[in-house]
Amino acid sequence: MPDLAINIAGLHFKNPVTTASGTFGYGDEFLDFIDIGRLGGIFVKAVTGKNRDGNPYPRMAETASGMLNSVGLQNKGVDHFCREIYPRIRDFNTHIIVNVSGSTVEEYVEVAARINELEKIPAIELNISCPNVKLGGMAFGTVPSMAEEVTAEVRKVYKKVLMVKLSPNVTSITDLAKAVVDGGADAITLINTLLGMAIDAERRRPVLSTITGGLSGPAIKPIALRMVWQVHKAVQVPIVGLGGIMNATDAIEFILAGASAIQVGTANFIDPAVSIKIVDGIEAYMDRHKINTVADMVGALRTE
Amino acid sequence: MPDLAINIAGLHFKNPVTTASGTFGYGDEFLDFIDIGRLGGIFVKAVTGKNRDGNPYPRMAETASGMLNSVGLQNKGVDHFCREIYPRIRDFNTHIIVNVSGSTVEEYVEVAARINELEKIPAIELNISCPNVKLGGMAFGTVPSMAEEVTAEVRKVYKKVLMVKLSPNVTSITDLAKAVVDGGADAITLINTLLGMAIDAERRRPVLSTITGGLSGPAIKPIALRMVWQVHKAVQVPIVGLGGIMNATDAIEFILAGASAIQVGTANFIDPAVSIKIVDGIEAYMDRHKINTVADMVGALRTE
Amino acid sequence: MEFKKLVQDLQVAEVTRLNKRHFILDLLAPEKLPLILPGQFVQALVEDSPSTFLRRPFSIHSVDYKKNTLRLMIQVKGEGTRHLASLKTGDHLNLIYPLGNSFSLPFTKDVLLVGGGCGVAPLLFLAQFLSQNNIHPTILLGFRTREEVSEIETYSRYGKVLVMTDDGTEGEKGLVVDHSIFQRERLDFKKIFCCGPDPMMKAVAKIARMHKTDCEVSLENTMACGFGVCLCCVTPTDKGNERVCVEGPVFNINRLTW
Amino acid sequence: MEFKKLVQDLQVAEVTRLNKRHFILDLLAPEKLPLILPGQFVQALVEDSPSTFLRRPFSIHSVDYKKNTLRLMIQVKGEGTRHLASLKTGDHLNLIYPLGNSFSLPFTKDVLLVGGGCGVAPLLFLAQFLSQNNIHPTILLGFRTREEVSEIETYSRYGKVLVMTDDGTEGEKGLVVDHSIFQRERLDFKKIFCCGPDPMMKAVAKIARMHKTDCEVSLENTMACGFGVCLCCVTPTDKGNERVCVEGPVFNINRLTW
Ligand SMILES: Cc1cc2nc3c(=O)[nH]c(=O)nc-3n(C[C@H](O)[C@H](O)[C@H](O)COP(=O)(O)OP(=O)(O)OC[C@H]3O[C@@H](n4cnc5c(N)ncnc54)[C@H](O)[C@@H]3O)c2cc1C
Ligand SMILES: Cc1cc2nc3c(=O)[nH]c(=O)nc-3n(C[C@H](O)[C@H](O)[C@H](O)COP(=O)(O)OP(=O)(O)OC[C@H]3O[C@@H](n4cnc5c(N)ncnc54)[C@H](O)[C@@H]3O)c2cc1C
Ligand SMILES: Cc1cc2nc3c(=O)[nH]c(=O)nc-3n(C[C@H](O)[C@H](O)[C@H](O)COP(=O)(O)O)c2cc1C
Ligand SMILES: Cc1cc2nc3c(=O)[nH]c(=O)nc-3n(C[C@H](O)[C@H](O)[C@H](O)COP(=O)(O)O)c2cc1C
Ligand code: FES
Ligand code: FES
Repeated sequence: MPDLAINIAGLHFKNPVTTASGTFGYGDEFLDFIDIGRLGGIFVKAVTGKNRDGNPYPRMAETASGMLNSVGLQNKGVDHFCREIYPRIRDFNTHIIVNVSGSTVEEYVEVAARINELEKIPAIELNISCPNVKLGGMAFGTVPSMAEEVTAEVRKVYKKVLMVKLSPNVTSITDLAKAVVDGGADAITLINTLLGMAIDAERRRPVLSTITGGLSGPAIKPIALRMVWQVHKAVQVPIVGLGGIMNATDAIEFILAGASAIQVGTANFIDPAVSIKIVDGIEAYMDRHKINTVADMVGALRTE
Repeated sequence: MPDLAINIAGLHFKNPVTTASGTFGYGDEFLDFIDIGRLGGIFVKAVTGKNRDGNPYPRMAETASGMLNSVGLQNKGVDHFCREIYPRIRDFNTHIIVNVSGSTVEEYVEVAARINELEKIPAIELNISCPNVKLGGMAFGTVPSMAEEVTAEVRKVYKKVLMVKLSPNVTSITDLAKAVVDGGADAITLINTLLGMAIDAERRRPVLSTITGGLSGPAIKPIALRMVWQVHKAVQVPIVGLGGIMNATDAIEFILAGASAIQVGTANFIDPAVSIKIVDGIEAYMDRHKINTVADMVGALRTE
Repeated sequence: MEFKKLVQDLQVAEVTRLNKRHFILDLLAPEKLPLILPGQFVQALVEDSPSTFLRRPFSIHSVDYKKNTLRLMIQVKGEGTRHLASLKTGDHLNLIYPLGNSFSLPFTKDVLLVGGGCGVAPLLFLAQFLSQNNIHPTILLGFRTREEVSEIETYSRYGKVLVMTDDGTEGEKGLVVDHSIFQRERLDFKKIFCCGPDPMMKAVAKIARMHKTDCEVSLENTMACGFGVCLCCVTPTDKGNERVCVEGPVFNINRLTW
Repeated sequence: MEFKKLVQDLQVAEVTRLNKRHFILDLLAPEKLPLILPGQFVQALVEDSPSTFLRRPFSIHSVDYKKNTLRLMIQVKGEGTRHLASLKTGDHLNLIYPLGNSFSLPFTKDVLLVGGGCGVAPLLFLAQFLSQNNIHPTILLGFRTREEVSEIETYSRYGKVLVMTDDGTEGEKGLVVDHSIFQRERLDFKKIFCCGPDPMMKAVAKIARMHKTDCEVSLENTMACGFGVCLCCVTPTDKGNERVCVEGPVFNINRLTW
């Protein structure tokens, strides 16, 4: 029996399969579909300092093997999260990791400090990459010095595992990765959505209210895999990989490229039970290939 | 009857439909399938200073709604092009535009100068974006100052229409666009392939001999459209748009986003006659929407 | 019976073509159906279609607990619905269901249902439900043309049916809001349930407001998940941006910004 | 007859299942077939498969100019071939054809054809062609197991057939290169045509070299276009990287770096 457990920056995950922020709600929406306790972890929807309404409708466009979204960090703010949502989800039998977003360094720090107090949240994921917010969001994730700064400031107040999620909309993903490691990141999540656009030719209008939005789904998998591979060679911290993972084979590709864990995102919309199927599929693969631990697969791509 | 003709940097195209470099050979491979004279133009395969063997096999991987290639500028060099290929294709009843590549500024200048002498070639497309060549190729297209320099140097020797094709693998496509306009580009082609990677999980190996390669096809269309839209708002020169165009609706989306002409790339592999269908489809669309000239559609996206 | 969302392969028990653009699928569940309320919908997986990546939402047209089947009424619009139209008896269709809230049971017997286009779909199930509760609504249905008028007999079992066509080839001519029942000084109804294209629902809502008549509408929206996690399907309400797939699709017009 | 490449919808005239993994498609052309040579292939468009973006190459298994049909023999490997396996009589399949070069007409009558797996496909057409030119080759076919041994009667019309199976359940046991015809001091053949998995072709090429026997192989390769424009399918030859889809798929082993 292969052992699916994996250690990421000192945190023990029962398996490498987690779910991506913004695609899994707060987890409880999935209780009808799966046994959440079988997941390695859950990355919940972005939390910001104050309530945000997000962007106007329409917020979604289907594209070839993918979708664009411009939800825009809709959430009720960190207070509401701590008071209303945390008590509801704190006792899930899996790691709950909070995706922390903001428009200013101060907002990131404020949210991170509040989440730091929540006993059952073992880690946060700093979202410096969401392309939908005009103020800040984009810039933090595309300029290494700013990425380093926000990471370092959050590091001062956040005492548990600090993950930073990078934007793929950059010339050099390794420069960003190095910057956040220098800032004190314990792990790196790769990738957020790619900035894209959809047009309704008949109406001669953009499909999204925001004109551009974030591209996710299998369409972006080749780009995500490439970035995981590049960053794996460039930095020492563990990587959480995602982008278009639809099944166990995709997940294994990310692990071979260098990811210690993976997140299932858009695929949850198409099959709400897919994350559990991926857990089972990874186990079957390890069985078949006689691999004992996930760590043995991480970055084990043969390139000689 | 709508008029499909369009003027790009002083060059008259009978319609906005052209074919992308590297996906249409030198045009003659398509003589069995289509009447080449019905196309606005043909962008032929990259030409470099000397013969290049390209990368080892395997050079191709299929991905979700797309493909990766790592052909790597295989061609017999500019001498061979001028002697053997040019005479064969010079009398096609459409614009033949040469995609010029190189590893050094000198190589670009040398090739451009040679092509400048060919009477029936009205324009070149400077490929500063091919992600497959280790030396140079990548850097030119991702650093604005280098992009400007190579454009300016070529501008000195090239007297006809100078187009520059940009790489999408950058943080700010508008910075690159402005740089090549400053360097003297008459038009901008957007986009080349996105850097991606494919892994064979069973063999635990990269699919491509070069590990990473260039992603093309419908998967990248949302990103390409976004870049065309951004650059259209940022610079004054005409744009040639491409990336995942499979049919007339896709082509019209690019024109609405700001492209004066479009290129059909990977789609040629799936249907060698698709470019002509796109010409017909654009005409039908213009008829239906009572649009008289292509210029009336360029950038005509309604965003108010 | 349990309130629980399922992801399930249902078997196509019957396909009925209503006209060129509309068809009905009767789907047999592999296990006992959960409790389903009128107004709820399914998210259908379109397999073997290269251009259909996300699921497609369809209202539940009716439910037969005895046969353990549910029925969808589908209008062919694009690639996804075209593929569904090619399903045959014995094929399988994967659904997430039942999703969304439901129409509310009215405190009056003077009930009007108004539907247009594929928006008529949830009204059949609602009419059945109302008639089980001894309410026999008036059902006003709008179609493009005579050819598309269908299922009138079925609806007639549960209430009085009024038909309108855009071109007047059957029933009254015009849009549903042009119907003579709306032209009187006082409206005969104390509750309106409406489902159809946005402009139609807005027009009906306007009339309801004018007459101070209670009115619920079932909103369409572009959905990615259908079960509340993506936040792609919001509509502005008195509580901010709410999810059409969870807090809706049925909203009282008082809560909308219309 | 013209040498011209076509993009055409052909109608499935007949589907024959050979065994669990292999099937034959007979395809009727809408117009008079062009001239097709043995070794040439088609690029087939797989519709309705979300994960199959590019066309799939298949050798032409045989041609019947009278019926105006061509035949493909396909092994189910992944999504694309699985979809093709579900085609039924009357369905259409879009092909680009005929593509590639061809086997050469040999200057000897002592000809051996060697095929393994789905690599046997072009050899039937070649055998027909040879026998029309009064050459009756020996045909050595390798299969995994008895269950997959098929079409032996068809091949037998054109030459003497030898069968090998990996597990020895029919014919000799082992890989084709283990066959007794290769174990003699002198090889009885002056020309070998070979098609199959790379390792098999390389092993046959080695034997051919040893005996200084002329040998042509038909290479497999991953192809994007199939007609020479993408440069994805190259193989190193004495002239540098050459396109398998245009300069091949058939190469004389002397030209390869093997
Ligand atoms: C809660 C809900 C219940 C529905 N119930 C039914 C039903 O019972 N019967 C029925 O036939 N249809 C119903 N619809 C609409 C149905 O979901 C769409 O027609 C279908 O998804 C179109 O899929 P397609 O692939 O055929 O078209 P696509 O190719 O996706 O789109 C074709 C055209 O329709 C437009 N479109 C697609 N989806 C929607 C949408 N959700 N809202 C508005 N415009 C859209 C697109 O912009 C495009 O112009 C319902 C929608 C919702 C949200
Ligand atoms: C010139 C030529 C002629 C061919 N003739 C025939 C024929 O007559 N009959 C037949 O059954 N097959 C033939 N093939 C092979 C056939 O093209 C592949 O089996 C088919 O494309 C697989 O498609 P798929 O979608 O089912 O598999 P995929 O899902 O694409 O792939 C399944 C597995 O097969 C491997 N694979 C896919 N394509 C190839 C390839 N071209 N070469 C090597 N490995 C590959 C993949 O790496 C993967 O591991 C030929 C190939 C070429 C290049
Ligand atoms: C509807 C939607 C909402 C998202 N919201 C967030 C978010 O709040 N925070 C975040 O870091 N990423 C968010 N993402 C990005 C995903 O977490 C993920 O990085 C991206 O979708 C790529 O993975 P995928 O292709 O598997 O979906 C969102 C994605 C989608 C589709
Ligand atoms: C096989 C292949 C070879 C290519 N070769 C070149 C090239 O030589 N020069 C170049 O500028 N672009 C080259 N490209 C990029 C295309 O011209 C085009 O920019 C890209 O494929 C995106 O368009 P598409 O999605 O329509 O294919 C190549 C693309 C492919 C798929
Ligand atoms: S469709 Fe995802 S929240 Fe409604
Ligand atoms: S497959 Fe494109 S050149 Fe051979």
